[in-house]
Amino acid sequence: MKDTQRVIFIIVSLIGMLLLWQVIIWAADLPAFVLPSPGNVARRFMQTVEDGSLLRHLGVTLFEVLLGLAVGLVTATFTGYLLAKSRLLERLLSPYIVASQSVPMVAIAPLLVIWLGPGLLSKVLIAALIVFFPVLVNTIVGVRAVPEDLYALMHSLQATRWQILQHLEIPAAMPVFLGGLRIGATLAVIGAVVGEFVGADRGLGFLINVGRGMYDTALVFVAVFVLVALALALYGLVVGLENHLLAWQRRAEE
Amino acid sequence: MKDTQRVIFIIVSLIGMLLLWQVIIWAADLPAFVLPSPGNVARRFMQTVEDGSLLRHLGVTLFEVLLGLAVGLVTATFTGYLLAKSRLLERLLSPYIVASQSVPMVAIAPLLVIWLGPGLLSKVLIAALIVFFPVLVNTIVGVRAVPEDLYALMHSLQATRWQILQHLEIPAAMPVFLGGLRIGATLAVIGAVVGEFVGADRGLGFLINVGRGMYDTALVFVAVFVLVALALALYGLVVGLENHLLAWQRRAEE
Amino acid sequence: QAEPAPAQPEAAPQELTHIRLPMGYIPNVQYTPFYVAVELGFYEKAGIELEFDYSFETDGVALVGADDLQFSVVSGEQVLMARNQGLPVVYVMAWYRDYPVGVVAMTGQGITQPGDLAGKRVGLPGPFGANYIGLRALLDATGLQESDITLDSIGFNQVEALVAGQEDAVVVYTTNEPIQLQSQGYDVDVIAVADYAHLVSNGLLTNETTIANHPELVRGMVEATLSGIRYTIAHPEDAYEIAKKYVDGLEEADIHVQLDILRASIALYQHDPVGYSDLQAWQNMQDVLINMQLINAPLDLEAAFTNDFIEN
Amino acid sequence: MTSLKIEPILAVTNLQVAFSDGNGNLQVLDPLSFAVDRQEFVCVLGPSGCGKSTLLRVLGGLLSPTHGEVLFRGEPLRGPRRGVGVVFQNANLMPWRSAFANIALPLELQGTPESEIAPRVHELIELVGLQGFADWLPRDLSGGMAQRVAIARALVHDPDVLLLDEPFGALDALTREQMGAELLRIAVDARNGGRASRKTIIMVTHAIDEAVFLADRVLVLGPRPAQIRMDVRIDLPRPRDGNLRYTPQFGALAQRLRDSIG
Amino acid sequence: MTSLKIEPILAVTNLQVAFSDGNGNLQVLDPLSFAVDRQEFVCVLGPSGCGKSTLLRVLGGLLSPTHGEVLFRGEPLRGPRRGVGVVFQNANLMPWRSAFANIALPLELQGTPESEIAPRVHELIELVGLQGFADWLPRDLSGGMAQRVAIARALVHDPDVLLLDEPFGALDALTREQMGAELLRIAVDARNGGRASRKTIIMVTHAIDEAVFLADRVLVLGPRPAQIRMDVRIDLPRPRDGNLRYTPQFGALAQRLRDSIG
Ligand SMILES: Nc1ncnc2c1ncn2[C@@H]1O[C@H](COP(=O)(O)OP(=O)(O)OP(=O)(O)O)[C@@H](O)[C@H]1O
Ligand SMILES: Nc1ncnc2c1ncn2[C@@H]1O[C@H](COP(=O)(O)OP(=O)(O)OP(=O)(O)O)[C@@H](O)[C@H]1O
Ligand SMILES: [Mg+2]
Ligand SMILES: [Mg+2]
Repeated sequence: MKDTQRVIFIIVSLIGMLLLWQVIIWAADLPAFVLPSPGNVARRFMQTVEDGSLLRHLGVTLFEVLLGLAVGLVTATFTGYLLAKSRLLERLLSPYIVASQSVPMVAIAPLLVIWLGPGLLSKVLIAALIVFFPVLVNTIVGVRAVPEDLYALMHSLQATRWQILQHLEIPAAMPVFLGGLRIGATLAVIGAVVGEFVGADRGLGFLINVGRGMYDTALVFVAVFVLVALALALYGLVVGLENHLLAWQRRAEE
Repeated sequence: MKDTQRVIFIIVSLIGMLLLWQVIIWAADLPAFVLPSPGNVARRFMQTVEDGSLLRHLGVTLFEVLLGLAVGLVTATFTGYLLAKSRLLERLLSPYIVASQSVPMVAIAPLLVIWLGPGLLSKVLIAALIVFFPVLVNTIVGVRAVPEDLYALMHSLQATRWQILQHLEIPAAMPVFLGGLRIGATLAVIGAVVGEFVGADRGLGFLINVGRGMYDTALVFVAVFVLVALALALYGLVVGLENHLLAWQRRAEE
Repeated sequence: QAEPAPAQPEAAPQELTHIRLPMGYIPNVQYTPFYVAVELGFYEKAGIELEFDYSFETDGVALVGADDLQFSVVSGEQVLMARNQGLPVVYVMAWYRDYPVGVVAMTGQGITQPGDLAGKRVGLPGPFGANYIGLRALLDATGLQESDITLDSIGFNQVEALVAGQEDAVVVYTTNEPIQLQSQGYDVDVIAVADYAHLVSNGLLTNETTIANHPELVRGMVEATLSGIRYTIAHPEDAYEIAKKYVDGLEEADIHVQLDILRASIALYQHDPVGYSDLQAWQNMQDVLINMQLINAPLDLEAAFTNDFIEN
Repeated sequence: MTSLKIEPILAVTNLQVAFSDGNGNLQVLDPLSFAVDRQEFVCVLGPSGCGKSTLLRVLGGLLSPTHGEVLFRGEPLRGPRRGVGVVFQNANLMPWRSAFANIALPLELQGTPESEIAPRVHELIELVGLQGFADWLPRDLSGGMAQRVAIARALVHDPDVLLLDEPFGALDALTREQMGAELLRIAVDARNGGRASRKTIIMVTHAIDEAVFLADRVLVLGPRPAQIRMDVRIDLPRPRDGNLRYTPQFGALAQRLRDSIG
Repeated sequence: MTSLKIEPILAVTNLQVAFSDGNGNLQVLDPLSFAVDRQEFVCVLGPSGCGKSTLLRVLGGLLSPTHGEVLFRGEPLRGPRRGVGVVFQNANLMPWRSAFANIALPLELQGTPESEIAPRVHELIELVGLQGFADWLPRDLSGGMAQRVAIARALVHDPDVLLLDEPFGALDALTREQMGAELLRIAVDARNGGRASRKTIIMVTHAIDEAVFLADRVLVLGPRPAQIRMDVRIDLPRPRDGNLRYTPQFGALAQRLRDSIG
């Protein structure tokens, strides 16, 4: 019943938003290049689907996002675990990590372009960089919250480091870690698109640039909607993972 | 002793990096506008300090960052708390929140500028938007992790909602929440700078643009270093807050 | 030099019209004519209080099209692409005569004319915007196809990529990057688009509503701006001094380079008559855009621009 | 004791609790009916997992029954009520609060002025024998010390009704006896010229001796789904002291209870 | 019992533990020396907070002493050792694992094949009387049930040495006796034709009766900083059964211990 409720709510709210959108256009008499109508956007969507361009650009962006997410996730989890286990290491390295996070992309884009070339790699790297930090921080927080008593238990059972990781730290840190992943998955999309803005000739970010350059606002909307759908799909995957992995934690809240 | 060690490490590693930097310049014979020498950057730094321009731009950015952080923090904490308390609400609203996070800034920046003008507000909003999500997610995760038994205790003492919030939920969610704040504080800097890139005539992001426009790479470096220092200072504040607020949690790991 | 002292407010309490002007880029020495016109009170005299808007991602054109703003500084192709999408914008004053885009390569690479680009790696920010259109016009003028060269989308990092040897040639603004490169001791060859194609270039944009309802405002705006241009042409050094107040970092910048940039820009201005744009340049631009499929059908070019506000 | 009987403070009628969790439905409390008089000291005995903690949570208004009704002071119970102190089966301390601050919590919540809190809390710290540990965090306390903090916390705001879930479970025999005696002193023997009002106490315990020594009445629950197997009045004279344990009367009662459980 | 004495499995010499925490330094174990023979069943009694859990953690290799030495099988103890089962004072279950999976943990860690795990775990679930609760999560178990899961977990991999910290603290009298009997059966009476090898057991308890009933020897610790106040051999015959509790010998031993504590 809750699920039905939810589906109904989403459908109703979507219809409501479409209506509102259309009403705004009628009321304010906005030209299509400022705010295209839902119909406009739908038509443009069909066009780009039919000529295959949407799928092509989506494919490129999706690939960048997934690769960037994977790279960022793996490095962040690994680093985060190390820093969680050693406060000294954390204190020594975190200034550099924070520094690396606060250097704006625009400032390092030339270096990226020179080192990695104009292709896929730079986008993947930007996405990975942007994913890195939230996952790192939440890995640290999650691992730090593992109860001491359970470590004692594992030690008393002569668990190896690897077994402690597998049977204690991973499940115990999972809730907070997955929170980081939620943030990371959403940011990965932004990261890839930012990379495409910086310089690309394909991908949804590029499509937005093209649409903007040609005052084809409907195309911009199509690209943005597809991006949002992509981010939602990724987020949904993470939530699905949570529902699966954190079932033990869930009863209480419902 | 650990602290001395740390200071030594940082000094040594800084000196090492400066040396490496200089050696790269000598070895690769790079022109100053690709990679200026440490001396170059230091001179440029002194110049901008003396003519007061650095301080002025830093002030602008700092103001945007702090305001954006404050706005993002407050709204995210508030929303996060609501969503944490109601899974239904979370399910209904999270698609929209994720959607709002995955629309690239470049696509909505014109709208922001139209609505808010080219001034301070748009940067503050962008910073707030970028801070919002990690703080939101970690607030949710943190509040969800409050032990049920302690709720029972508070109920048995007839604690009001407000007292439960104050005496139970806030302290219990604090570790994870502060993790979100760590991420948020760093991102706020990026957010304000992105806002300044999109359109501004002051601030450190603008200074980077100016430097790039005039191939004054030393100026770019100065601005980037100051940005990094700003981010580090904010991060340091959060870590200080953690050390203060989470002292009860800390013994175990040291 | 007898500068007119910063205009004494003659009809002092006159209500000024506030104009927010999207410039399309950050404060830069290239905007000197505008700074001059403000500083010497030309706008004020025309009843205008000017606010520079450096939001270069803001799409000044769309704002003007929607009549949220009255004016914007734009590149010529934008006018046609905007009108193609139904934006009622009108180009009322040419600032540049020559399209300021070109291809730069290191001297000795043997890239001195468009035909030499065949088979080379050419870097540009991306397949959109003025850089791309300039490059395509250049290729069109020599009969090369896009597939004859390797295009790399490298963002606004052309100079770095060229110096690092990653690209054989890069597409740039001829008034800026070549001068910067030369000042750093690099010998470069420049292939200017303007030498091969006569295209409408940067100028001042307004919309049909403003022309219809406030022609005097348009005229004042154009006149004041033209005065700034004329002054800049006549007194580059003095104009440069004025610009320093508006451009951060200009004070410390290598004065020769920045002044050279200003001089190079002035060389591309529409001199005679100042502010005038001719139909042929528009026609050529349209041909390029149609060729690139950025426009699907010919437009009513007469509606896209007017020289009516240029004083004689 | 019966001489003081006024009205039942808690009346449970046909109480049933079932958890629809794990695999299917688990009936924990079978229809259960009993009443607790004002100022009565009731001990609850029963096998592990039979539903004692569940019963206490229902009586504390922390869990609504699946069926049946609980009247508290004559009114249906809809949630936690003022003037009830609870000791949970685990110490349930806030890890970020020191022993002192944990004990002070109920006073803080009811808005007692700072100046009154400190002396009162120190009084209780002394009562539970934790002098010198006021500033310690729960993680640095031993199991029994944590439990004593929890007991102090339940007593600090001087509630009329105490719901105690194995409050002495982690204590050694001696400390246990001392704490029991303290409980009697502050809660029961008050009528003999101590504090203003005597308390109503419902306490889950596993120690039969303890139940006999402390209670006015012992309820013995059977295995899950729990029903009342036995409801025994402990008619031993008060005040009770340690020697009582070696009287034949005491032994007989304890034996009777032991048999009813076995 | 003495007939089986071979060599001490654990030898503690001058053991001292101090915590430098809270406010200043807390001396918990004063120089403490004793030895535990192989296959001995030693119960430890002592007041709350005296250092019993600390001692057990040291013996388990989970805490290094501030001073002194612990020899395990003749070698200095440097960390946890194979073949030692621990029951902590709190149940210490993993909240994301079902009762079954919690019990199976030690077997999983030592790489026992899946096919052998299930029957063994079910055997222990039965032993601790939790049939039907295999798939339940810890949060849905009662206090006593959680503790029984912890006991099952400590026994499942059949360790030679058991370190038990109040393993029956949350259990009712009856279950407690049953569990004690089971412990004796699988651990001590094994020599009488049961499982292969008898276990060495060190168990902290608060119940004097239980200590006398189960142990070969009882160590009584004094208040913090703990020293050995008494070291009593329990020379009651084995196998022991319930009736033993009512013998004068038993009563005398219990009384002696009670006096030494008081
Ligand atoms: N990690 C620690 N840091 C500081 N002090 C500690 C720590 N662990 C235990 N203590 C202190 O050491 C003393 C003994 O603790 P321990 O847990 O060994 O007592 P115990 O004999 O098991 O008591 P109980 O019967 O109450 O469980 C206590 O005063 C306790 O506060
Ligand atoms: N929240 C819950 N969800 C599902 N089942 C529960 C829940 N709480 C308790 N139970 C079940 O209810 C039964 C009774 O639990 P309860 O805690 O009341 O027992 P108890 O009598 O206090 O036992 P013990 O002496 O072991 O503490 C147990 O089988 C337990 O598994
Ligand atoms: Mg219970
Ligand atoms: Mg203990």
